[in-house]
Amino acid sequence: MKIINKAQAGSFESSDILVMVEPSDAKGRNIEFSSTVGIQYGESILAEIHSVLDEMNVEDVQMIVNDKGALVPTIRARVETAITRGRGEQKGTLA
Amino acid sequence: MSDNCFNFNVIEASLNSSFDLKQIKKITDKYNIEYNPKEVDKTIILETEDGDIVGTASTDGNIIKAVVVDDKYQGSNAFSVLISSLSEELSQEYKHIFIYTHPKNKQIFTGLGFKCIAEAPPYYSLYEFGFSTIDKYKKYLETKLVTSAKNSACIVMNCNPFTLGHQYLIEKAAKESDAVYVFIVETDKSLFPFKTRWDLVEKGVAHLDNVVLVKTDDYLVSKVSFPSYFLKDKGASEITDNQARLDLMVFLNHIVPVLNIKKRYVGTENYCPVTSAYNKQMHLLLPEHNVEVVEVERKSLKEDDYISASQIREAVKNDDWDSIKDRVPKTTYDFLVSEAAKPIVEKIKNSDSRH
Amino acid sequence: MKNSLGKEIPESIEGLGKLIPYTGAWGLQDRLDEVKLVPVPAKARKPHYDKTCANLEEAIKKSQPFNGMCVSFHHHLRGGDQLIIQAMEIFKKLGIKDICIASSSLTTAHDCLVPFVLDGTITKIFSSGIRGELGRTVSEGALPNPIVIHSHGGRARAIKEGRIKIDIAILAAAAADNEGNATGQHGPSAFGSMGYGMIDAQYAKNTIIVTDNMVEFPCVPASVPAHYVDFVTEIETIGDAKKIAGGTTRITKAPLDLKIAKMAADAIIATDYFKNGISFQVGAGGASLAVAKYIRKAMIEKEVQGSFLLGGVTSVCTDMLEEGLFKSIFDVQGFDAAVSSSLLNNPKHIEISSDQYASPMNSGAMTNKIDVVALGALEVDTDFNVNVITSSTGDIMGASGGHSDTAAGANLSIVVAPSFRGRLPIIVDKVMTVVTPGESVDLVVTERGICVNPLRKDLEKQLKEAGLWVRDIKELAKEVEEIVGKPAHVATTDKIIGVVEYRDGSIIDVIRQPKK
Amino acid sequence: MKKTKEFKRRSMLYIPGNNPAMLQQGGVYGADSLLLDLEDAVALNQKDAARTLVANMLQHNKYYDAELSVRVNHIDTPFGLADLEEIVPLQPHTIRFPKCETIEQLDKVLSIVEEIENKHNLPHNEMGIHAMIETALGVMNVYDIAGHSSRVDAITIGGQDLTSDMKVAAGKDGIGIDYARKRIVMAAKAHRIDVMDTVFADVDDDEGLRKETEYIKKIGFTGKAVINPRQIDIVHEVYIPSEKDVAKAMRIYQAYLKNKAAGIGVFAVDKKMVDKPVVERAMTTLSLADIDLNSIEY
Repeated sequence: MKIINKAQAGSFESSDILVMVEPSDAKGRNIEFSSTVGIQYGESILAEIHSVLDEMNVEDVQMIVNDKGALVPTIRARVETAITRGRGEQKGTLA
Repeated sequence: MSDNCFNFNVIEASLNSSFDLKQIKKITDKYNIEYNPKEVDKTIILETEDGDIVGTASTDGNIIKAVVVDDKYQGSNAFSVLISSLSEELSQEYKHIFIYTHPKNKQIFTGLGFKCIAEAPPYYSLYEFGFSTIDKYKKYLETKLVTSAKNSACIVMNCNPFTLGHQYLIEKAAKESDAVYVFIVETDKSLFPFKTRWDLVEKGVAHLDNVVLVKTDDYLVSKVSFPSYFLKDKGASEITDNQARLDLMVFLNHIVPVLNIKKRYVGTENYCPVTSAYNKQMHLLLPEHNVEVVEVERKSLKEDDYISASQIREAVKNDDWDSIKDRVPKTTYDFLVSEAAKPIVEKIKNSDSRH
Repeated sequence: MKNSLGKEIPESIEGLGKLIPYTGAWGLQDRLDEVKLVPVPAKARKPHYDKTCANLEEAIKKSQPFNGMCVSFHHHLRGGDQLIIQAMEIFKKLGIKDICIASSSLTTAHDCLVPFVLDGTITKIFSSGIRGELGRTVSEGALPNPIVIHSHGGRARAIKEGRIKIDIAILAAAAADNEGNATGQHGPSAFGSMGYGMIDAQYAKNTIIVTDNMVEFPCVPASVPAHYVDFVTEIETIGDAKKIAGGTTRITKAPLDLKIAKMAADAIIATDYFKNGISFQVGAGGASLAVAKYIRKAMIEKEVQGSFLLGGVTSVCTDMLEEGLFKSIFDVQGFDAAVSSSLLNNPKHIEISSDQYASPMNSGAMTNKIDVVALGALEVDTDFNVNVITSSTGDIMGASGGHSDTAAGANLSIVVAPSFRGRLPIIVDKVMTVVTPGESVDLVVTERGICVNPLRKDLEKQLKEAGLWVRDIKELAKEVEEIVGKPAHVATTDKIIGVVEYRDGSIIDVIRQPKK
Repeated sequence: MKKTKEFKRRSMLYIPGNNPAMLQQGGVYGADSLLLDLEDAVALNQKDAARTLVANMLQHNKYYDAELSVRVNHIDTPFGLADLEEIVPLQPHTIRFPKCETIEQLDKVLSIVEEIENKHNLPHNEMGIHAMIETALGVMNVYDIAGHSSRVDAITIGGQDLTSDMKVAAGKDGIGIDYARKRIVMAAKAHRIDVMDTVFADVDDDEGLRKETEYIKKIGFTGKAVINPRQIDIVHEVYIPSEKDVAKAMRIYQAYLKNKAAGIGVFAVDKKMVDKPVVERAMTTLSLADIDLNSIEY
């Protein structure tokens, strides 16, 4: 289940989190992270992202995360959507 | 849900519809933003649920430009909706996205998470977001760095195709410097594709051991940093000057420090008004930042017969192969007459492009 | 030593001297009654003495500036102020260093002071608030002395008590005459009440009135009267009129702010204070201002007529005065152009000084007479302590203003705030910096319920009877944490970058430099 | 969790399904129902993102006492099935089915829903289905639709789609949809289910909203959908019964409790015979006045 497409989920809007993934042969999870609440929540956001990636069995990923103070359900949803789109597995949507 | 968080509708404008264009022009004109439907791939219009026009933005390749939001909606989520909506599509295709905008919007775009890579007040500033950012490009440059070199020079060339004139300039620079970085313009808007141009230069400088070829990515004389260069039939204007300054600021901010460049070589431009305007700005800007500009008279065969790549393309068009032979290195000539060059030669013959 | 909130306060700080620890909202009342006031400077001038100066530089030179002096300003020009920078450039040109700036507040217009802090021209600041780049610079420890944050009433006290000793007051006026009668009420840069500058004019060794609108003698009203003024000068502009005070103030349309405001108004209406003769203060924006919208509606419906409105005044207040809902306005600071013209034209709209507004050390501060006040907050903790000065990253980024003054004086002080903002919790276990002590806060109204200070069982009963959503603040804090998660603790160094002075002069908290 | 039938439905707040800021705050405004929208408020290329976001919000966000309703896309679109597969297992109080035109469509939705419920070992009687009537055909079939299944406990008129289906202007006067409104109300009343009115689009026109709400209350709507939280209070104010009505309802309800305790079925209040519909009406009035029926003593 590799990332085969460049994909984005979420937006630059406040309370949202923008997640981008791209195909790469590099190993491991490479997450470029920025957040408006990075000082207070940086670690917990990253932990949340990793937990979604674990659940989705993502081992290798190139990811950019740009957080604007999203709450946990939003973080989880956006990561899931980005990965699903990156794998080309999204259902019920028009690309 | 703040005062400033609206549920806007994003509408893709039909660039053939005079109604849509009128809507777009109304707001771009109001805020003095250049907008030309011929120079965009796509334009979106942002509306409120009642159909009030909030703003617009366009894409041109991986560039987002002509971004306007009505003053009434400044401070709202309008900018982030516009940019999110465009970036989503662009990010599926490109490794990085640029925003080309007025410097007064700096806080807005840096607030969104874009990085400002250069500013050329009063009109232009350039922002970037994505996987392959300028920081990655700088890492690439580091791999090209000749650490022992103290007196390093650079030349930026399109080489469409590589001529004796190019070779002459590189040789001169190589003689006068410890290392010469030759940047080959990577934007693929020329008749000779980037890969071919690169190969021809590589072959043509094989005899020089202190010359390093470098890719420009989107950062030097690119469609992003210097769009004027790639427009058909456009004379030099104030816009060109400003764009040139932006391009040169990217060079000064990000490239010069990594490669420790002291000089930039450039051939005298006799033909192209855009290139000569660029050179003029170079003379104005670079010395201020401790980079010497070395302008070298072009190599000529006889008086007033300077070698230029456009001449070569013209000659290809006219099947004037003798003239070509006198003006390009053997490596280039051999390529032009090879089987591999056929499609390019064909393209040149059918083209009226400046490039 | 620890103050009564358990905050560790140093015995003394170099440049500030001995510190008095906070002992309670009215803990120092007895001291204040006995404290020795500094005399108003003697200024004996001969008849027909000419106060006018060709320019600001001349006025400053005549005021005999010296290294280490204290210069005061008022902040009525808010984000449009262009006077402070002009004055600082002159000081710099004259080579004056080590200046103490005592401004009633500092705004984003004062980012331009950063270079003067960095080069040692400014080494000390007294202010009610600080924002933007200047706030960041101070938070990074650029000042050799901690900034002293005071309330508006506390500043009036500090000047009278001599804690702030003003050598030169440089006061912007929207109109002035050649004798120095000055006002903010009319002129192209009109800003309304000059309440924060009045006491400076009186107590400064040298008072300079600076205007961009010299009018024929006498300038009326004389908000600052000529007999306190030493020099008068006209300059091209005191500020950017657009940013000083524009048009009328619009009540927010943000659903969340309106929701909170409505809940706060419902709470006010449910108490015994909502009756004829009510006096009232709201903020200048956000949920706090929006409370007025619902109170106005209820006053009309229930035919309640109030006594007075107080404070920072917006057109929302002047409208209510015009409608007869209140009998008068006492105005220390105006926020829009409509307020200036009301102040000028309506005799029931009365200009007051910060001393009369909020000082803990006189016999008739208006804040002591107020029934209900609605205030904002950056953070509120489960002890009802309020922070309005430090951001969630520990930077100094706000203003104390009249917060603690009105909270202490009002019969019903209400803090309105969302329970979290951009993921950052506002209802927290412990605020980073206490500006207003919990004992003077009665209600905290958020979109997720109303919390009543346990000291006010009477209020709790009234609100519950009215069917309002009353809940325990600890339970709310817990719920907020469940929603946003527990933020990482912002670590600080030992270096004290700011001192928060309670209105009575005691130290309620200190601000330590955040670790970056 | 409350069952869907226990909610009063004066106001139903629309929340765009791909907007985190609005979704996370939706519960605090006091709307009786919340409609998390996967349909018209979501761009076609964001259907997957909205679905995932709404699913996460349903599981983790705090919506207090509000009825949670998810508007899925029509099953004839490429999105409808995926929506149901994601949302039905989470069992919001109700699923809102848009552009319902025939009982055949309703059957199709019901069978898909129940199949998903079977797969997840979920009962078939917890989650309600609300049908939206948004086309001329739907309006003509509304009586059948409203009575077709016990799971349908409310129907809604969708004004914007209906006017476009009818090719009439969507004027503020509502003339174009007036017949539809009344027909839909009558169908709902005939089957004793709730019926919700469409949104009022101009969020800055408080008076217009108030007038329209007063009108639709008079013709029998249970409540009204709103697109901005600021509209909620106005709708509620219109639906708050007068003190006189509350007092009368209280007398009836107290008499009912007293007689019930004494085992008496039919009795009189104010010299008028009280039967079951009268008691139910009194209960509705009291609950609209925010009075807790359990707290009433006789």
